[in-house]
Parts: sequence; structure tokens; C-alpha cells
Amino acid sequence: MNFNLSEEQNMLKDSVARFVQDEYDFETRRSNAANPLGFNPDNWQTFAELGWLSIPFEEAYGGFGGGPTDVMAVMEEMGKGLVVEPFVATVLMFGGLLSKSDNAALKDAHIEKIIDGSLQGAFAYVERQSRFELADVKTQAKRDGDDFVLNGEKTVVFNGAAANKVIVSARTSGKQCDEAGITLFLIDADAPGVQRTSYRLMDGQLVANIKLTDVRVAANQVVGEVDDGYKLIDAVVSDVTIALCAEAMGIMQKLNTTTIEYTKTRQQFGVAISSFQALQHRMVDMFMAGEQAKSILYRAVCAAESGADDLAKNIAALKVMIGRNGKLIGDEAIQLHGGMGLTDELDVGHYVKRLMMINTTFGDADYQQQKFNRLAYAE
Amino acid sequence: MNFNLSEEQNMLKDSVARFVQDEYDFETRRSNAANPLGFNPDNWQTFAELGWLSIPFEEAYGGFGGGPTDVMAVMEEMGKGLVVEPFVATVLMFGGLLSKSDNAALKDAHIEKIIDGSLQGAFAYVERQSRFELADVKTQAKRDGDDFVLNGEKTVVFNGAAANKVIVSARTSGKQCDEAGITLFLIDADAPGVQRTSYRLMDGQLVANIKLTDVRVAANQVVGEVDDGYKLIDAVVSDVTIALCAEAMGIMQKLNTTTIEYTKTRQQFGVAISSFQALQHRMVDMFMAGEQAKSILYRAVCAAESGADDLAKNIAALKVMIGRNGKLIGDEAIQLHGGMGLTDELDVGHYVKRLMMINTTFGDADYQQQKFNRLAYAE
Amino acid sequence: MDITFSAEESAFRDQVREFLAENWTEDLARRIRGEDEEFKAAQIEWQNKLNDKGWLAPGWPVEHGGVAWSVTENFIFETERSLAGAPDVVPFGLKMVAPVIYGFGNDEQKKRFLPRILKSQDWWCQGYSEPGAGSDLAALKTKAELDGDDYIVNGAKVWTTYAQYADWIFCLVRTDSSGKRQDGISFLLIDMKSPGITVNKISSIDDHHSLNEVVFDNVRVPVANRIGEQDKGWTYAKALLAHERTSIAAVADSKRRLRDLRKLLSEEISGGRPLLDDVQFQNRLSNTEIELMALEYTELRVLASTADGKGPGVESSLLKIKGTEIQQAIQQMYMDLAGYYSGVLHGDETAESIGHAFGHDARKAYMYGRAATIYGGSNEVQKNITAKYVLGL
Amino acid sequence: MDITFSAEESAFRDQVREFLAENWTEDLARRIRGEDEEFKAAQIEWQNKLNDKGWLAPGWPVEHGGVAWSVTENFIFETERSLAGAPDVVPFGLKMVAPVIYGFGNDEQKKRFLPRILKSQDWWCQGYSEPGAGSDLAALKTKAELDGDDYIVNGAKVWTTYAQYADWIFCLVRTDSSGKRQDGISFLLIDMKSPGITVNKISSIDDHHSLNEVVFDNVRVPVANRIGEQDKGWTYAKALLAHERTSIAAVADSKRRLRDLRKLLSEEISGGRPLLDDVQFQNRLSNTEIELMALEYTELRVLASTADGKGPGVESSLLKIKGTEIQQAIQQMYMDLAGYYSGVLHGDETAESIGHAFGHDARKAYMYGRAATIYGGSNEVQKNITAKYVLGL
Repeated sequence: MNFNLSEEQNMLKDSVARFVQDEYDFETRRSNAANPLGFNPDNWQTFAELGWLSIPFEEAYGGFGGGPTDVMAVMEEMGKGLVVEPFVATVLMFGGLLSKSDNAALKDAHIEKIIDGSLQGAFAYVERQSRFELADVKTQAKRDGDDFVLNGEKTVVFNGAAANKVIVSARTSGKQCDEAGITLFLIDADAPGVQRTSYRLMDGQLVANIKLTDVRVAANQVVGEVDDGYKLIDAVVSDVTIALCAEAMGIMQKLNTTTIEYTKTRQQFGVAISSFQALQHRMVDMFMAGEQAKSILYRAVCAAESGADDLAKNIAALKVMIGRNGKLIGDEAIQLHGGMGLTDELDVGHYVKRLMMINTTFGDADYQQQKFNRLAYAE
Repeated sequence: MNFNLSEEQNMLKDSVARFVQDEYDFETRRSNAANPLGFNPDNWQTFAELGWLSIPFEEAYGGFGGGPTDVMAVMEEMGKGLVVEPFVATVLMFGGLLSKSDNAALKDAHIEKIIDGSLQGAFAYVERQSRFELADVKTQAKRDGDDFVLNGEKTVVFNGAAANKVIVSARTSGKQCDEAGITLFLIDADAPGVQRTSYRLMDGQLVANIKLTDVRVAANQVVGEVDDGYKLIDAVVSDVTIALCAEAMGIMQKLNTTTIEYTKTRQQFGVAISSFQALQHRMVDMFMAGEQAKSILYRAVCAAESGADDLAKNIAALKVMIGRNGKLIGDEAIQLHGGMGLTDELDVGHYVKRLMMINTTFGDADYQQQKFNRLAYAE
Repeated sequence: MDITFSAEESAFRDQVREFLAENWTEDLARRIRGEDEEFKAAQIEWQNKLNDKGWLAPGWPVEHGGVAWSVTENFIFETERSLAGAPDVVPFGLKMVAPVIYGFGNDEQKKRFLPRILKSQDWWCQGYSEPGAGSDLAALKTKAELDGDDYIVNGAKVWTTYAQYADWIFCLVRTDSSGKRQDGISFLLIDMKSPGITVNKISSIDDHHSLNEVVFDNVRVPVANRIGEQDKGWTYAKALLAHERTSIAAVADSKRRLRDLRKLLSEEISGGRPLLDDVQFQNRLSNTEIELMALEYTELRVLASTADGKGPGVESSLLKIKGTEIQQAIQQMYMDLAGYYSGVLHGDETAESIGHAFGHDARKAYMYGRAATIYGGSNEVQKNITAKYVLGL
Repeated sequence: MDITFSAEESAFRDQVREFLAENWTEDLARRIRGEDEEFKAAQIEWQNKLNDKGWLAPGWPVEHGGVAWSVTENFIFETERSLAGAPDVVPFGLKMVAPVIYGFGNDEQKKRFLPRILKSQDWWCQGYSEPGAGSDLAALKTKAELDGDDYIVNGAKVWTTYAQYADWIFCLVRTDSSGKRQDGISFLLIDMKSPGITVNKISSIDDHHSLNEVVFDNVRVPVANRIGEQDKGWTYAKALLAHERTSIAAVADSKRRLRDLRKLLSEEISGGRPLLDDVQFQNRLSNTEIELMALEYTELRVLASTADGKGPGVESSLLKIKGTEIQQAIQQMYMDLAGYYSGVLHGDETAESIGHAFGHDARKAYMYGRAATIYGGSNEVQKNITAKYVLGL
């Protein structure tokens, strides 16, 4: 039993930490996010050169062959820097779907480009009505000769504005909320009939609604099996959930340190407010919330590494705790910063907003708790 | 709009307060509870002489004709004294069922005796399986000529050990959990076929399980209408819930004052622990919990006085808040008393235990919240 | 114990409903949700309608144009007003500086300022907090030095809401640094057009401009604009703080927000069922609704016990703490209901083009709502006050 | 990052399960739930079975009869032990005084006391807290004055668990009142049969006798029974406190309690449905289970990081706080599950005659459980420690 990173993993973690340290101070981050793409393309090239974009991919496709622990190491540091470059959307989601599929042609065609940084991808799974139900898919795909014709709208697509290629979940059979009958299609972002409306989320990322009107997709552009896309979605969402929680972990640590430091400098009633016992105990609660979140993250990563059969339960538990403890830490960080916590120029509010978006992604704490309940208590 | 007691109500409240002050110090209370009856019969006579036993009854039956506010005034003070005499069981529950029924003969025969203190009553509504469902009644009553024959077992009957007469809910028709088909029977506690097992609850009261084997009851001993007893039960439980919450209110106030006083005298690390800001803020939370509970009690009492149509919703809300805030205050009272809070000789633990039993009675906070949800949000 | 309305009170409620039906129009509601000048104009238009009716200034002395409502009438008006979705008045003039002026100002000042406040001809803002003096108000450093018939004011105020619209600012300034911190503070009324005043926008986490920094660089303020005695400003300001805390509780507005939330929950479908049927969400709703049902009566108890008009005292801390906790719980539920859309910033798009009606507004309300537990004396300070003055700790 | 068991570790787990299946019998379980002498005898019987197997004293130096388990082996044993429902050893001798004796005692003391502790021939209790010194341990006043080769001990200790069974008590006593409060404290081993010792029962809110007051009236204690140097007792005792806090967390026992609770919930019917189907109760269960899943790994992280045997440091405060919060949350759920029966005191009746299996025990556990957040350094003190030594506040 050990909770240590391998030497290789430590080096990886350090390289991300160093990048954030040297290239990603808060003002730079602000301008990166302000870029029309939603991130800084030069940074993306740096990621490619540093080999980060290859982490989760098999060696066979030029990947680093990394596992959950490697991804955690990277994401935790990216969280501390509030990195806006779409590592999750392009590498973990888009790339994850491809590498989990058994479609060699599609892998050959794209994974290399992801790794060298020349391809931006996105996964379009949300619909206006779907809320957090991954299987709630109204977008229709009808066979027409060797093609499929897609109609419908996907919303809040992460990296949807910058993506060259998009994997879209669409219904080829079954009812609106059936897990069976969902198929994944790889489409060009500028294919005829694709119309994008892009907008920003509070955490700075640029997303898009993607309207599909009679979009033709060749059958060989199906990722995974026809009607059987849900299996892939579920597997990738599990991986990405752990990754996002690792990012949140880094953010919580950052907020805790920042808050402690601030209370030591902020004077009220003639003393540093860090000397007020009531605030001390609340910062202890923040600390405990962070430590507990780290523990359950480690638990989920260990379960993923060993392919434990209660992995799904562990991931639901992780997402619940990241959501709840993240809220506690975020609320307290702003409150203890007082008026300063309300300003846009301070980074605290931005970390909190990112935590909030992570909580929402793939289902908030309440949603995940009901999932946990089903897994744990359903007779 | 006013939240004041009438002069008459203030006098009533003061008389109970004075009784507790003069006749009910904690050691006396201990011996009163230790009495084989579960209370001190001399006190009961005093209650009769002071007219308290007549409070809720109509003038026509020699009662004082008091309403929810009068009962609240009395119960709040009884709560402060942890009075064990069965005012609730005999006067409010047993007496309440009688006076809400339209059975003049039964009223004539018993209300007078309740008022003069010569009759102890109880209401047997709980069954082993029923949990908090008042309509979950398995005890059977079969017609046999002019009689009914009762078989079954009622459990945790308040004042069941001392009661001379017991009103029993039994099923005359319908399925186990139907509201229709429940009938209330007035029986002698020592009637043939009645077997009592009595035991104590942690709050000091003596209760009983009552086993009924072929117990014959004359049809004229039916309280209310055959098959229509639930209406009465529901009405009385509403009244008694408000009364118990008023008692809880008095207990919370007592616990808050006691805790504040203790922290001012208890020295640790060379100072009174009341000077620790973290504890101060927690005592403020206790205070706010008490004030909020008082407000929602007043709200429910006002709704009862005016017969508001959202009375049921107000009572559910009241019971939820009394349960939750009572737990917060009880937990903190023990915690802030430290080791002393764990001793039986200190009164704190006893107040907490009574709060816990009040929370459970008629359904705990969780149960009442689901009732509130049904009343408030069912489409 | 009696909360039933008298015939007169019921009649008054009908009157209020009628007034709102006539004057709180769709169009006005739309414009008041707008930005900057559109908002300002609409807000003033609304206040003028109230003033024409004579309902703008409850609590003010009648001789100055106030209306003498009973606690119940005030409760009725506030309830109906917010259930109709109509906004409260901007408090800085009507609720904050006016009581100080008619309470402690001289006749000259009353004549000069009160009528213009009633007619919403002057937009006021509040100059209390400073970079180094937040909840610890008495630590303020902005200095006013006497120079002939003027004070020369130097320093800075922060978190000044709506300073960008303001014609006047009422300030606490230090006129004497010897002695206790609460002493040596004076209460000045300052014309925002005075030379030497700069207003700097503070961008805040709600991506909306309401907060500002107001910098004073040798600003001349006539001694005639000082309220009461020099160095006694703290005592005048203190009287206001309780008022402020009470109004921050905003019980009636939370009732409306909960009612609207309930409707949205019944329309949002998750896994084929309306979210309102979700026990977990029902419990969050009722946790908040029950606290609010209690707080409504706590407020009534406080008001009833202070019906002499003196206004609430330390109990107002409880109202402020609970009221703001409830507001934030409601804001959180709107966010969780919005799901992915809770992050939406409209930018060049609109609710229609993005396809979600309230996500953008929910985020704004949530983010702006973080301030409620901080301003008006942070909730931590409210607890200190309660511990000391109510519990005697 | 790896938690999978090696082949050896899996084999060890099977060994533990086998041992428990053979030695933790129904009959022993029944007697250990008994009162007074029956409990004491059964507890000793159980500890002797562990000792015969050589598993009684993990962490002890092997030369003294300890067993050198890895963090993982220790985790495996504790998990299996508590899932089987077997109790922990009584800590006072084996886990609390023994480490002090083999850590700081002289050879004479080691030879004299350690073997008898291993054989459970001496029942120990802990003499730390005093009426005036609870969480503030260093305020203790019990005095020991040198008189020839003896100390004369006067004073009183409180909250002494199982003193009524004890043959020996280890005490912190004041041997010097000048200087810092932590100085001048000595660590004495005192024979409970010494003249001048009185044990007074403290009735506690769980209506069960575990707590006592131990009064010392001119009790003679040979200097030979002092651990280490005079006036240095605090440093020896401190080493223990972290140990104590860690074991109070009792993660493995909470896992069993949750598992059993889940079963009871599936059997309790409310309104025709098992209570386990109730979303509200499910959420309370999962709130606690998720915290526990995390705490289990927090404990492993702490143990792994201190596998050098030095034992945990300040991180143990977190384990104590969270562990006891979880225990109390579980106790509360048992109470709420029991409903009306959560109040039951058996008295002359039994679970059978009253008709409820666990109400009486749930109440006992709940009431006794109140102590967990108070003893071993109250959770408030744990937060102070964490704030100071972990967060540097």
C-alpha cells in the first residue's frame, strides 16, 4: 500500500507546476482566457512539446500510456493555475472516446494530431432538456445509404468554439432516455449544416451550442458501435470525473492557502483577523474538508488503477464530496476575504467559479449522491 | 397584530412558573419521576386545585375554555421544570379526544373527573409496526351483538401504567394503513383481557404496552363515530403537537440560559470559557435556533387560534424546526458543559432526553419534513 | 396572540394590490432590470409613483412627507410589494441618510435635502467603509480638516454601491484622531460634483457594475453640510446600522424568490420527472421555507416590540444573519436548478439565443449575493454583537 | 498510488478471518455485552486468545511480546476484527501505559509490568483529567510530595473509565508548582489497592457505570513507580495523546456499525416501504458513509506517512474530530430508526418483553457516545491544535 507518486509522475507534476509558476500568473491567465479561441494557442504548442497531450494515449499511437494517477498529477497542478487550455475537452474527452473505441482507422487519423497539438476536439453530449442525464438524447441520426443524417441541437459544448472535430451523441434507436440506441459520430466542426453559437461560462471557458441540420456523416465516422455509444460515454465520463476532481483538489488547496495567508495580513480591530478563534476554527473546517477530499480522490484513483468493481460507487462518492467540500471552501474563502473577495481583480472569485462549474459538470453533488444511493442501497 | 399573552394568560403562566420554582427543584423532580405511578399524585391534586386540569375543556363541562395560547403558556413553563405529571396524556390527549367527540354521555361521565383530578387517562395509538403512521392500525375490533371485541397490542402508551381509562384505536374495517375504518374505544385499564407491561423511557415517564385479548367493549363506549376515528385522532394530534413544541420551547430556553451561565463560571486555560470566540459564536447559533423556534411556535399558535387553512403546514414546519433546533441546542448544551454534561446528576442531560422524546413523538423532524413537503409541493 | 387582519387592514391590503396592479407595469419591470441609465431612470420613475401615492417614505415624520403606517400596514405593504415583484426603494437616500437628517439635522438641512430625496431629485450613496475599515468601521481614516467655513476632506471610501449614479454621498470622516476611535468622527453630506472627487469602478465577481471606490483629494465641504456636532458623527450613524441590518433581511423578497423558484422547479424535467418531485430538492426547499416562515415571525416580533418607532436594536443582528443565510440558500438553489447554464454569461448573446431563461440572472444574483453576509457589518461581527449585547458573554 | 493487497497480505487476511471464526464465538460475544464482572471476565478471555496468537500488542517492541505489523497488516486486522464485531482491547494498559513503560521506563519497570499487561493480569485505568483540568490537562493539581522513598499523593482524578475494575492507575501528578504549567508534572504508576484510594462511581447519562472519580488521600507511592525523571512526566504523556486521538477515530468500527444499520433499515417498514428506500434516510446514510470512505483513506495516509513507528502527530486531530463526528452521526441514525423505542430503558423488562431488539442499546450507545467529542482532548481543543500547529494561525 502506498500513496506516493512514482518518480516519473513526480517529474510530470513538477513540470506542470513549473509551467504554472513561470508562464501562468493570474494576469496572463486572464488574457489567455480572453483569447477569441478561449485559450492561448502558443501554450497548447508548449503542452505538445512537453508531451502532456500524449499522457493518456497508448504507446502504440505515440502516447505516454499514462493512467489515472498520471492524469491526477497533471490536473491537480492545472487546477492551481486555473489553466484554461482545453486539456480536458480535447485530450481526455475527445481523445478518450477515440482511444476507448476499437476503431483503428479513426485512432490512426486523429490521436497523432491530438498529441502534436494540431487538432482541437470536443465532445457534444449535453442537450437543452437533458440536464445531467447522459442518456437523455433527442438529437436524431437516420441512416441514409452509407451515411447517417443528423438533426438536433447539442448545448454547452466544452471547447465547442475552437474544436476542429466534434464527437456528437445522437439517437439511432430507442426512446429519449434509453441507454441503448445512442451512437457517437465524429463530425467536422465546419461541416455543412453545423451551426455554432458560442458564449462564455463564468470560469472563463468558451463553449458553444451546436445546431445540426441534415448533417451527413459517413458510417465509418462512427466512434464505437452503432446503438452502443453509451458504454463509451460512461467509461470516459468516469475517467474525466476523476480528472476534474483532481483539478478541483488543486483549487481547494490553493484557496485554503490563500485564505490563511490573507487572514494573517488583514487587520481589523487592531489585530490580524487570523487571531480570531471563530475564524481559526472555520479555517480548520476548510482544511479538514480539503484533506477529506484529497483522501477520497486517492481512494477513487486507487480503485481506478486496480479496476475495482466498486469503482462507480467510489467515483460518485468522490464527486459528491468534491462538490460539497468545494462549496464550503469556496464560500468561506470569499467570506473570509471580505470585500476583497467580491472583486474581480482578486483571483479568489475565479477559483470559486471554476469549482462551481466542476461541481455542475456531469451532475452536481445532489445528483451524484442519488447515484451513490442507487449503487449502495438499492436492494 | 400582537404576540402578547392576555392578562389572564399571564397569570396562568406565572402560576405554573411559581409552582415549578417552589415545588419542583431538580431533586424533587427526580423523586416524582421515581414514583411507581411515574409521577407524584399529590402534585396532580395541586394541578386540580389550581384549575390547570380544566384549561382546554368547554365551560359547559366545567372547563376553563382555554385555547392554544393558554395551553402554550402552561406547557412552556412545565417544560422549564421538566414536569413529569401526565398533563399531556390525561388532559390533552385522553381529554382532548373526549371533548372533540360529540358523545355527550362519555363527556358527562369523564371530563368532570379529569378536571377534579380523580381520573387518569391515556391514548393508545402506537403499535409495534406502526412507527409514526397514525393510520397503521392492526388491532382488530369485531362487532358482537351490542359489543365490540378487541384483539391486538398497543405499545409505548404514555401514562399507560397509571391510567384508569384508556382510549384505544382499533380497526373495524379497511386495510392496515387505511385512514377509514379506524374506531376509538374507551376501555377500563383493568378490564378482563387487558394485560399491561410497563417500562420507563429516558425522559423519566412511565409507559406501557397494552395487550388486548378478547376485550369486550360496549358500543356506547365508542368515542366519535365507528370507522371514523381518524378525524378525531388527527385533530387531537395537531393540538398536542403544538403543546409539546411549547414544552420543548421552554426546555430550549432553559438549556440556553444554563449553558451561558456555565461557560461564564467554567475556567480553562486560566479564563472563563465564555471568553472563547468560537464558543461565543456557537452560543449565538443556539440563541438564534431558540428564537426561530419561538417564532414558528407563535406562528403555529396564531394559525390555530384563527383556524387558518394552512394550519397543518404550519404545524409540520413547527415540528421540523423544534426537532432540528432542539437537537442543535441539546448537542451543544452537553458539549459545552464538557464532562459535567455527561453526568446524570446534572439536569442538562435530562432536559436533552426530554427534547429527544418530544422530537420522536408523532414523528421526528425528517418524517414531519416529508409531511410538510407533501402539503407544500405536491402538484 | 393574534395575527388576523382587521377590516381596515384588509381594506388597506386591497388598496395596495390595486395600486401595484395599476403602477407596477410589465414595461417598467423590464426597464428596471436594465443596465445603467435605463435602470436609474426606471427606478426613479417607480419611486415617484410611490411618492405621488404618499407611500414612498414610511417611518418618516408626516410633516416631512412621511407616512405613519402601523407595523401591520408596513408588513402588508412590504409583502404585497415584493410578491408583485416590485423592487424596494434605493435605501441610501430614503432609508439611510434621511432618518439622520430629520433626526439630527438642522431645519436648514431638512428643508434643503428631504424634499429632493422624496422627489428622487438627488441620488445618494453611502460613504462608510474604507480599505482599512470594513466591519471595523470605527477604524476609518478619511480626514476632514477645518479651513474657514469649509472642511478639507482627504481619503477614500470603498464598496460604495451606485456611486456612479450619485449626486450626493453621506460620509463618516475623522475630524479628531486623539481619544477613543469612536470619538472624533463627523457626519458630512458631500456633493458628488465637488472638485477633487474621483469615482473608480470596482469590477466585482457578478460581472456587473455596482461597487465603486470614491477618492477625496482636498475636497471642500461647507461646514453647513455637517450633521449635528463635530466629532459626534458616530452616534448619528449608529442609529442607522440597526435599520440597515433589518432591511438587509429582506424577508418579503425571499418569499417571492422561493415562490418563483417553486414554479421553475415544477417546469424543469430531470430523468422524466419534474425536479419539484425530487425529495432531495424538496428538502432543500423546505429547509429554507421553514426557516423563512420562522424569520417572518421573528421580524414581526421585533417590529411589534419596537412599534414605538425607535426601530429595532441588537435583535436586528439575528434578522441580518438569518435573512442573508436564507437569501444565499435560495440563490444556491437557483444555480443548482440552472445546472450547466448556471455558468452562462450572455455577452453578445441573449437568453433566447443561448436557450436558457434564467441562468445568466441566477449567476448574477448568486455572485452579488455573496456580499450580503459581508456588508452592513459582516455576519461574524453580528455574532460578536449578539454574544456581547444579547447574551452578555 | 496502490492499495491492492500483495499475495502475503491476502494470505494474512485469510489467517485473521480464520482466527476470528474460531475464537470470536457467539457465546463470548454475548458475555462481553454483559455488565460488570461478566464483561470484565469475557474481555480478559478475549485478550488472552489474542495474546496466545501473538496478536495482542501490535506496535510493541517484539522483544517485549509485541507484533511488528506493517501499516497494511494492521489495517487488515482492524478491518476484519471490527467487521466480525469483535471489540478492541481495553486501551489503558496495552495502548496507553505500555508505550510509556517500554518507551521511557527502566528495565525493572519493563520486567515488572509489561508481561502482566500482555497476560491481562493487571487491569489499568488512566488518571489524567481532574475536576479543574479537563481539556486543559496541564492545569492538573493532584500533588505528589517526596517523603523518603515514597511520594505522598493527594488530590482527585475524574472521568476515570473502568476504575472500578482497575488494579493499577497511571497518573499525571504535580511534583513542582513553580515554573511553566507543563513543567513540574511527574508520571506515576499507582497500585489501586494502596491505602487512601477511594473510587466513587459517577452515574452518567447512558445509565451505565463506566466513569468514576478516584480520590487520593495521602496515598504512598514508591519512587520506584515513577516513570523517567521527576517533573518530566508531561513529555512522556504527550507522546500518548496522539495515539489516543487516532484510536478514538475507530474507523473500522464505524464501518461495521453502518453495515449493520443498513440491514436494520431494510427490515424497518414505514408506511408500507422499508425505511432504506426513503431518500431522506438514504442521504443521511450516504452523507456519513462518504465521509467515512474518505476518513478511512485519511487514516491510511496518516499511518503510511508515519510507518516509521513514531506514530502520528498533529494530523491525528483531524482523525479524532471527523471520526467522532461520524460515530455520533451513526448513533443518531440508530436512534431515529428506533423511533419511539429510542427512549426505552429495559429496567426489569427485556428486549423481548418490550418488543424491540435494539432501542435500549441504541440509546446507551448514543448517550455514551456524547463523550467521544469531549474526552481525549475535546474537539474544540483539537481544532485549536490544528489551527496552531498545522495551519500556523
